[in-house]
Order: sequence, then C-alpha cells, then structure tokens
Amino acid sequence: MAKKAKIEARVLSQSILAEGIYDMWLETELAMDAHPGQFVGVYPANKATLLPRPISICEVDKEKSALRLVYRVVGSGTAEFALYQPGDIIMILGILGNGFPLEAAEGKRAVVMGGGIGVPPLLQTAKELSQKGTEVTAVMGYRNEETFLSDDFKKYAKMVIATEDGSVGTKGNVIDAMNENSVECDVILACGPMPMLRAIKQYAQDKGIKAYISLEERMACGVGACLGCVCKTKEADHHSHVHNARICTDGPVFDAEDVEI
Amino acid sequence: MAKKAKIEARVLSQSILAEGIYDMWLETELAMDAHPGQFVGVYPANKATLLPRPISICEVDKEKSALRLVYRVVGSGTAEFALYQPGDIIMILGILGNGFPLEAAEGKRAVVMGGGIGVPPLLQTAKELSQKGTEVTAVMGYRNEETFLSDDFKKYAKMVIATEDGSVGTKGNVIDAMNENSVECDVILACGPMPMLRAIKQYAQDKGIKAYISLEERMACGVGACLGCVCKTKEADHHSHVHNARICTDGPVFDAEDVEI
Amino acid sequence: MNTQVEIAGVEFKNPVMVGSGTFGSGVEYSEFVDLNKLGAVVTKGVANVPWPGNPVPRVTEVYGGMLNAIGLQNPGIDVFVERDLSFLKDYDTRVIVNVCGKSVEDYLEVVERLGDEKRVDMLEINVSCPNVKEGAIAFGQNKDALFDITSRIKKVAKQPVIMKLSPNVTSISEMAKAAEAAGADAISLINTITGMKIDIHRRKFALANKTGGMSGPAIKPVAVRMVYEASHAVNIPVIGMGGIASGDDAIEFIMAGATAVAVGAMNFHDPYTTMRVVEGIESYMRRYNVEDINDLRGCVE
Amino acid sequence: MNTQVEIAGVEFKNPVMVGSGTFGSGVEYSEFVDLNKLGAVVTKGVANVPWPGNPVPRVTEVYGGMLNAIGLQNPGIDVFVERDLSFLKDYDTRVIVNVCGKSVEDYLEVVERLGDEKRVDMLEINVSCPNVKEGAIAFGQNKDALFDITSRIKKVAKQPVIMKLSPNVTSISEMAKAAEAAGADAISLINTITGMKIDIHRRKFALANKTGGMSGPAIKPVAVRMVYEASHAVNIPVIGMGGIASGDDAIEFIMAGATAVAVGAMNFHDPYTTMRVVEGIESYMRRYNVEDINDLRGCVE
Ligand SMILES: Cc1cc2nc3c(=O)[nH]c(=O)nc-3n(C[C@H](O)[C@H](O)[C@H](O)COP(=O)(O)OP(=O)(O)OC[C@H]3O[C@@H](n4cnc5c(N)ncnc54)[C@H](O)[C@@H]3O)c2cc1C
Ligand SMILES: Cc1cc2nc3c(=O)[nH]c(=O)nc-3n(C[C@H](O)[C@H](O)[C@H](O)COP(=O)(O)OP(=O)(O)OC[C@H]3O[C@@H](n4cnc5c(N)ncnc54)[C@H](O)[C@@H]3O)c2cc1C
Ligand SMILES: Cc1cc2nc3c(=O)[nH]c(=O)nc-3n(C[C@H](O)[C@H](O)[C@H](O)COP(=O)(O)O)c2cc1C
Ligand SMILES: Cc1cc2nc3c(=O)[nH]c(=O)nc-3n(C[C@H](O)[C@H](O)[C@H](O)COP(=O)(O)O)c2cc1C
Ligand code: FES
Ligand code: FES
Repeated sequence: MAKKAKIEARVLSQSILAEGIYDMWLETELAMDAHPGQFVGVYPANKATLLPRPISICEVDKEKSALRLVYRVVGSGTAEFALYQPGDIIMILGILGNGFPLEAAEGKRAVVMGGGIGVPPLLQTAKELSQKGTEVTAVMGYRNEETFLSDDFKKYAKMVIATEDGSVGTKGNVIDAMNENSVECDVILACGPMPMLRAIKQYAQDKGIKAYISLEERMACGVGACLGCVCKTKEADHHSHVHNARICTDGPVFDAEDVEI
Repeated sequence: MAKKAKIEARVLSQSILAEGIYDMWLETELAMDAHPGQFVGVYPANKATLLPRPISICEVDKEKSALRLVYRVVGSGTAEFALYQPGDIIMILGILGNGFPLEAAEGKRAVVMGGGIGVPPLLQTAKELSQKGTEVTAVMGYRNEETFLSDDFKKYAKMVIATEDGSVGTKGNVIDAMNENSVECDVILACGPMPMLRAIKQYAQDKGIKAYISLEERMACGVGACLGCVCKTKEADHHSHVHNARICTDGPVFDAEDVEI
Repeated sequence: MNTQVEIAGVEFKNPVMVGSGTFGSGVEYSEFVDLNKLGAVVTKGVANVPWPGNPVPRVTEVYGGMLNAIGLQNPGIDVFVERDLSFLKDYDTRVIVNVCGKSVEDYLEVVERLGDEKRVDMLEINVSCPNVKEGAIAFGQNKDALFDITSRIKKVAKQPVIMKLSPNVTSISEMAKAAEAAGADAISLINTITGMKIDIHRRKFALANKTGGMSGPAIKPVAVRMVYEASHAVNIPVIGMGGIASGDDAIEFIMAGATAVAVGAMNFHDPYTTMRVVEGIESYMRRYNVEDINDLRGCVE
Repeated sequence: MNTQVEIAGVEFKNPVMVGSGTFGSGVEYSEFVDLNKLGAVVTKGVANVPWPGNPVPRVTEVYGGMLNAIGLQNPGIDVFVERDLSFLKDYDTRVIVNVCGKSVEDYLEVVERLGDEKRVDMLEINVSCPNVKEGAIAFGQNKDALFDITSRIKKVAKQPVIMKLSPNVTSISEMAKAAEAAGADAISLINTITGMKIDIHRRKFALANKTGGMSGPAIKPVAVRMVYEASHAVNIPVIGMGGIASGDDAIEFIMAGATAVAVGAMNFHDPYTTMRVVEGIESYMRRYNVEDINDLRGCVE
C-alpha cells in the first residue's frame, strides 16, 4: 500500500443528496490507492477544530484521480464541509484503514449492507465486486423516502431497500428486508449504526455465513498512534496484546466474529 | 454619538499601497457616524483569534456608506485581512474612540503629522479640516520612497515628507522635516510610533503650541470595559481615578499635555 | 418555561451573569445589550482604596482566548458606590459586587462599607486573582487561608457571600469544601488560569507582569471539570464560568452542576454574547421540552 | 549553527522530541517523517504488564485541542522490548522510554527491566497521567510522594531519569524542586490538564472516563508559564511541552527555560509537525543569527 500523506485536495463538485446529506467529489492523488471501505481524514479550516474528520470513501474515479465523499452534517466540521465550492482547496489525510476484503466475497453470493450514513462506503464496494464479475445484492436501510445513492447502487447491484417509515421498500431494518425479499447469501459486507451491525453479526452467526463490518469510533490521529479508537476483540490482537484493535488501522472493517460489539 | 455596534461590513475593494501596506474599503453603516481619528475593531474569521483588531479610519465616504482602512500586515489577523476580496463579509466593531478635536484646529495653522502606519488616520483629518476651510500642512514620515497615501494628502494639504533613508523629502523624522521646511503652526494633530509622539510632545511644549496625539496600546474589549489599554495621565481622570485613561474610549487621541508618555 | 434560579435566597430572573472585570459595571456594554435581561451584573473588583493596577501591556491574545494582567485597577469603594452603584439603580437586574484586597482587613473594610447599600444583592470575594503580588490569590491557593478569610468576611457581611475560587490548585474540591465549611453562601469558579506568553521576536514577555490570567473558550474544559468536581463536593450553589460563548456552553456548565453561569472574555469577542447565551438557553429548553432550568442542574450521567 | 543539546550527559541532535503517547513508538509516523531527524523518540507509556486502558470514547475534541482518556493502554514491557525497541534499533535518534505504573513496585520493575537495554537512552517517569484511577497522578500531585518515588527509581535506574510532572498542582516549582532533590536528572512538563466535556444533547460525558487530559494549542500559555516557573526553580534540565505546533512555539518554550521540547497532540493535526518544528527552529536561528540553540535558553526578559 502506498504511503499515507496529509495533502491538498481540490473540490470538484458538491451537491445535496438528501436532507443534511452532502455529496462531494475531491481531486486528489490519494484516489489512486483507494480501496473500498477505506477512509480519509478531512481537516476543517476552522482553527478551533484541529482533528481530522474520518469520512469513508464512497466512490473512486481513478481516471480523474478523484474521490467521492458522502457525509451527513452533524457538527461544526461537516457543517463547514457543506459550504465548500468547486475549486476550494482543502487538506485531507489518507488513505486510512484496511477496507473491505473483496477477495472474501468474490465469486460468492455477496450482499453489501448499509444503514443511514453507513450506506456510502458500500457503493465503491459494490462497484468493484461487480466489476470483478461478482453478483451483488445491495440491501440499504434509510429513514424515509430519501433513499440517497440508491440509483448509483442499481448500476452495480440488485437493490433492496428498507425504510424506517415504510415509505419505500420494506418497513423495518435491513434484516427485515433480507427476510422479506428472501435474499440468500454467503458473505455480507456492512456499515451502519451499531444496533444494525449487532443484528448482522447475529444473523451471520445464525446462518453460518461470513460478515465483515465497518466500525466507527472517535478518532484523534487516524493512523494508529494514539490508541483512541479501539474496539474489543475476541483474541488479543497482534498490536495491543490486550484485546483492543485500533479501528483506524486494524479496521475499520473487521470480521464480525473477531470483534465484541 | 451613535450607539456602538458589532455588525457586518462588506469589502468593496482591496489594494496594496506599499510593501505590506494594504488599503481596504468597507461598506458599513458605521461610516455614517465616523469621525477622523476614531477606529474600528476588525474581527478575523480565524476562530483561534477572538479579539478585534483596532484599525484607524483612514477615510470616510458617507455617500457610499464606506470606510477606508489602511493597515500593515504584522501578524495573523492582518495577514488574514490582506486576503479579503471584494464582496467578502466581515465583522467589525465600532465606531470606537474619541477622534481628533477638529474644532481645536479649525481656522488655525494646522499640521497633521503621521509616521509609518500612523499616517492613515490623518487623511480624513486633513480632508475634513480642509473642507472646513482650514489650511492644513501634512508632515508625513516614511521609511523609504514608498510614501503611501501622499497623493491623497496633496488633495487636502500642503505636503511635507520625511524619509528615514532620505529617498524622498527630508532625511530624518517629521520634526526634522518641520524644521527644514520652516513649517510654522498653532496646532498639531499626530499619530505614529511612540518616539515620534514623544518628540512632538516636546516640540509642542517648546514652541508653546497645542498637540493632540493618537496613542496605541494592546486592547481586548475596545469599548472601555476591560481596562486593558490604559495610559498614564497627569491628572487623575474622571473614570479611573488613578491616572489611567483608557485609550480605547477616553482616547485614542489625547492632548499631549495630559498624558505621560 | 422557568429560567429563574435562586442562590442563597436571592432570585435571579435567569442564570446568566457576567464575569467580574469583563463588563465594567455595565455602563459600557449597556450600549450593546439590555442590562435588564441579565440575571445579574457582577462588577469589576473593588478595593477599599483606588488601585492603579499593573503597567501595560496588560492584555494579550492567545489561542482561543487571552491573558490579562490588569492587576485589579479600580477607583476605590467611594467612587464605586457613588458612580457605579448609582448607575445600576435604574436597572432591574441583580447586582453582585466583586471585592478584592491585599489583606483580610482590606476585604473587611469593603464588605462592611457595602453592608447598607441596598442596591447590592450579593458579594463575590475574589481570592483568586493571579495578577497582584500581595494577598488575593494567596487566599485562594491555601485552604486554611481560604477558610479564615471566608469566616471573617461572613461575620461582617450583610449580603450573602460568594467565594470566587482559583483554578490554580491541586484540588478544587478541597477549596470548595473549605469555603463551604467557613460559611460561604455560594462559590464561583473558575477565575483565570495563570499563563504566560513570550514575544520571541523581541525576547520579551508579552505582558509587563510576565504572567497573566488565561480566559476564553480555550479554558472551558478545565472550567467544566472544576465546576463538576466542586459542585459534587459541596451543597452550596456554584456559579460556573470559563470560556462561555453560547447557550450550549451555559447548559454544559449547568449540567456539570452550576446553578448560574457567567460570561467573561467572550464579551470582548462579541458584545452581544450575554444576550445570545440567554436566548440560547431558552432555545435549548424549548427544543428538549425542559420546563424548569433547575431540572438540568447536574443532570449529566 | 548548533542545534545540539545535552541532558544528563545524553546528547540530542536537536531539541525536538515527541510527547509520550502521541507518537506510538514511531512506527506509525515513520510513514510521514524521517525519525532520524528527531532529537528523540519518546515512547508511549509502558507498564510491567499489559494494560487494557479505558473504555471508549477515549478521545474528544475541544476548542484548540483535545481531551484524552486512553488510560495508558500498553502491551506490557515484554512485547515493548521485543517489538518497539527492535523497531527503533534501525534509527539514528535517541530513545526515551516513558514508564507508567500503579504502584512504586510496578515502576521499579519496568525500570530495572530496561536497565540493560542499550537502545534506551533515558527513562521518562509518568507520574502525571490523569486518566488512571490508581497510582500515576497521585505521585505527581503530592511532593512527598514524588520525592519518594523519584529516589526509589533513581536507586535502580541505569539510564538517566526524567520525571514528567503534572500541571494539575498548586505549585509547579515545589514539585520540580522535589524531583530535583530526589535526584531526578531532568524534568519534563506539562502532562495534560484535567478537563471535561459534556454532550448536552445526550446529557452524557463525552468520554467514558468522564474526565480526560487536555492537550493542544489551547494549553500552551499554561505550559509556557509552568516551564518558566519550573526551570527557574531547579538546576536540572527541563523538557517543555504543551501545544507546540511550530518552530516559533518551540522557541517560546526554550526562551522560557526549556532545554528540549516535545510535540504532542499536534502530530494528530499534522503528522509532519515535528519536521516543521525542527525546520522552524533552524529558520528562526538563521533569521536572528543565533549560532547556538543553547544561547536562547531562558533568554526572555
Ligand atoms: C471510519 C469512519 C468512517 C466514517 N465515514 C463517514 C461517512 O462516510 N460519512 C459521514 O457522514 N460520516 C462518516 N463518519 C462519521 C464522521 O466522522 C463524523 O460524523 C464527523 O467526524 C463529525 O464531524 P463534525 O465536526 O461535523 O462533528 P462534531 O461533533 O463537531 O465533531 C467533534 C469531534 O467528534 C468527532 N466525531 C463526531 N461524530 C463522530 C462519529 N460519528 N464518528 C467518529 N468521530 C466523530 C469528530 O471527528 C470531531 O473530532 C465516519 C466515521 C468513522 C470513524
Ligand atoms: C487605536 C489603534 C489604531 C490602530 N490603527 C491602525 C491602522 O490604521 N493601521 C494598522 O496597520 N494598524 C493599526 N493599529 C495597530 C493594529 O491594531 C495591529 O497592527 C493589529 O491589531 C495586529 O493584528 P495581527 O493579528 O495582525 O497581529 P498579532 O500580533 O497576531 O495580534 C495579536 C494580538 O495583539 C494585538 N496587537 C498586535 N499589534 C498591536 C498593536 N500595534 N496595537 C494594538 N494591538 C496590537 C492584536 O490586536 C491581537 O489582539 C492600531 C492600533 C490601535 C490601538
Ligand atoms: C480582563 C479581565 C479582568 C478580570 N477581572 C476580574 C476581577 O476584577 N475580579 C474577578 O474576580 N475576576 C476577574 N476576571 C476573571 C473573570 O471574571 C472570569 O472568572 C474568567 O475570565 C473566566 O471566565 P471567561 O473565560 O469567560 O473569561 C477578569 C477576567 C478578565 C478577562
Ligand atoms: C492521546 C494522548 C496520549 C498520551 N499518553 C501519554 C503517556 O502514555 N505518557 C505520558 O507521560 N504522557 C502522555 N500524554 C501526554 C503528552 O505526552 C503531553 O505531555 C501532553 O499531551 C501535552 O502536550 P501537547 O499539548 O503537545 O499534546 C498523552 C497525550 C495524548 C494526547
Ligand atoms: S485514531 Fe489514533 S489510534 Fe486510531
Ligand atoms: S480595550 Fe478594554 S478598556 Fe480599552
């Protein structure tokens, strides 16, 4: 893997996908080494806020040397990002994290599963899997009819939708949608809120299939140095020796069996 | 006088007058109440720097509701100001301070004297005096041939220049220039570095004339509340009762006789 | 919706006060804000006689805040009563007078002198100013000295007494307990944290006094922690301050255990800060259906 | 131009180190910077046995800085020696190992164990971590306890010993003097200042540990003041840290009296910070014709 770097990136475009959900393309050489499931740290210009904001890679365009980030405005950093205009220069740190193990899904019945702001990283995942000839089902959970990115997924995957309010697809969560649509699979690649990930871990265990889940935690360094972002692991991991894997470096994607969530 | 306010101002233009010296016009309703020798507090957008930067009013255009600020880049705040483009919205606090007592100079032989970045506030001073029919001589001290604003002064005053390196006018300081050009006067209105102000105070005392000088000090509030910006006064002043006048409110302009500098 | 709070029998229309020394006696900021909308005006520290304060530079900016070494310049109690208290007579807000001194006797003189001033609702005793050489902070950094001065002041004070604590201590709980044990009616904290800035180009201290007291958003996490610790150590009310810039910041201090809050250095950044804090508290309460501000006190888990 | 400094007989090619716990053992940041260009790598605190650290969330951002409550997670001395010290063997930089413990015996075990490790140039004893319940900070907030642990460590240590002091004390000078009197070869400061952040929307502490240690530019003025006070109280060298982000910041600490400096939390903001500090120091020296960095130490007036 290429060396990590903190470098300038140029905003190529910015648009709104749903209420509070933004879609930004960045031109950056980091794109050349980006794998699905990895993330970048985006630095707000606001000098009162010094830490990078971890944002997953939603899509990669290697020809344009571009990364797509889809993010929800939740605080001061993301609120600042939402103001960026094409041409703006920002600082990013990357490429961070391990990404999804595509090889574990290739040629198998693969499901990518996302919930809420966990949807974006699955897009590039579905894209690369489908480009490698794997048939992918995308099972995505949303709050309501604002099913952002679902048109993009349809290019690479069979699309199944769950919404909390039942306005589109299955009323309920992604597992409900799996069941309602009788989706069968061998491997799940997932990102979303913790309750969803717990349900997926249980589901995979019950069905005897593999699940790889992308976790989230507060981060400071993003590169594995500060030990801020750990999650409990079943086995003492090679780095910490105390059952604490670093989500930023050993993850964010883990075999669901390996982590205690 | 009108109420003070912290309000938005719109950058109308920005240009470079000399090395590191910038000239910015702002559109703001505060312009309507601005008197020569008063100042505004300009807030950097940088959230690490929260205090307003005191900058003197260089010129006022009441028709356009505009203020002209001329400033030297010395630190992070002024470096930020130098990047502003026409159309940018910034926050300013004003109008602050007392301003020059024009009535003390009207109809007399008036000299406005400025040194370095003390030159700008004298421009509006010369302009208003000349508009009121007073004949003004402007004696301005610069480092070198970059005699910024001198063309503006010529519109309202007889212009006498001193430069440290002798490249233009008298080689030396403003007092040297006064002497070399045999400038006679009844009252001096001045702003500039402390050694210059001390020399002017002495000069005025020796000649038995009045001098009003504009002082500078580190400020926090800019409105007289924090007691950060005091200067020693001969008499116990009405506010502090301890010989400490507040430069931001009781000044920045003082009768040279009244302050111990 | 109730925003009224009570401290030692005194009722405040809302919990928003100002930090002593950052608001004069209200005159200057009355050009920007309606003093009637404040819970209380807390005046600049006043001593028995006029104090000239420290040489300039007295203030300097630091990352997310400032240092000050005003040195408690004040015109003395006589001028203060005549001028500042008279000014405040016209306003419908509480008045808390901040008192400073070099010896216990200095403090007692001011406290006694203020006893019959009807306009004074409470006294705040500054034993924590880091910017004067004698007295002041010494009382605030030693729990026995704090106990002693507090009890002596309580003996003569006619108004309820708030002891203002210094953050420059190993254990804020111990100091809070000492104040409570000596009879203080409330405590306020934090005063400024001692800091220093050096101008590396001139190789000089940025402040003539070398050190100064740090305030502003940069100190807020330390202040919240100390308010939490202090309010869990004592049963008397706590007035919290340190970097408050918004209603959300005020709510944070209240959740940490403060009964009221004060806005200090941020007045300099934005003269309307107090009003934004008052409104911000109300809008938080509306958003989360909080009927009574007192329900939020200490509610963090 | 000389940037070399000496501490207790150990020479450093320049005064720029890293803050323990902010740089791992160098592996992660070696992707960004050339470790050979650092004065020293200071490792994350290591204990006699593996420590799991605190529950998450362990870090949170605050104005101009961050709070952390990692709780000294570490793999224990065995893994550390085998893995981290081996990694550092290939680099031409000094290695300072930061040691933590819950009891004096814990510390002694690690210190003894490291005695024969040739790769270890110095030991830094962390008696100031605010994020673990037992031990640690207790030693750093009581001068007798500090004296005791320092002298016991000095009896067994084969490498020179740096005592890392806590800023959460009333008098940093007293603590510095206690460390010196007990035989410390140097002191380093400041460790983090205890702070707290509350998530007002969830009414919960932002950190699982409730409090955390504050670091970053926001604490710099407090750090500079303490480095100034400590270095004027003792004759042993002082390593200064707290919010350093640039060469200018480093110069400020050196002028305050520090012999060397460390970059901590700002590594997280910019992984190249250490290099920018090294270059920034040199460019300051060039600009002002400073021949020897040691001439700047304590030069503020
Ligand atoms: C590996 C990873 C990938 C992520 N991918 C995405 C994505 O693709 N799209 C998206 O919208 N969000 C994503 N998030 C969450 C995103 O990082 C936060 O929403 C964002 O940092 C909030 O920043 P803020 O300044 O707006 O919020 P504030 O609350 O003001 O941030 C304050 C601090 O808390 C941190 N923080 C706040 N919320 C979170 C969170 N949920 N997770 C981690 N740190 C947080 C911030 O980084 C910052 O340091 C991801 C998080 C992780 C860990
Ligand atoms: C009444 C008054 C009028 C002024 N008018 C002008 C003017 O017309 N043009 C101009 O170029 N400059 C003027 N100055 C000086 C100007 O305020 C400073 O140069 C400016 O504040 C520097 O800000 P900075 O962020 O670039 O510097 P920094 O050094 O980064 O500022 C740090 C802090 O120090 C303060 N500060 C720094 N230098 C000074 C200074 N010389 N005086 C007061 N505060 C200072 C800043 O306001 C800020 O709070 C005036 C100062 C005063 C007091
Ligand atoms: C310029 C200035 C002057 C101050 N003067 C006093 C004072 O006279 N008495 C006092 O008790 N506190 C004084 N303080 C401390 C404040 O009241 C407050 O405790 C502190 O600044 C922390 O709050 P903040 O961060 O909101 O400013 C002063 C603070 C500043 C900034
Ligand atoms: C995430 C983190 C972990 C830390 N771990 C340690 C540690 O293990 N041992 C120690 O002595 N100091 C530790 N510190 C304190 C730093 O070394 C340093 O003293 C402090 O952060 C102040 O410097 P800064 O503001 O540059 O970060 C840690 C700091 C941070 C931010
Ligand atoms: S964020 Fe620092 S180790 Fe993961
Ligand atoms: S700057 Fe506050 S009184 Fe002048």
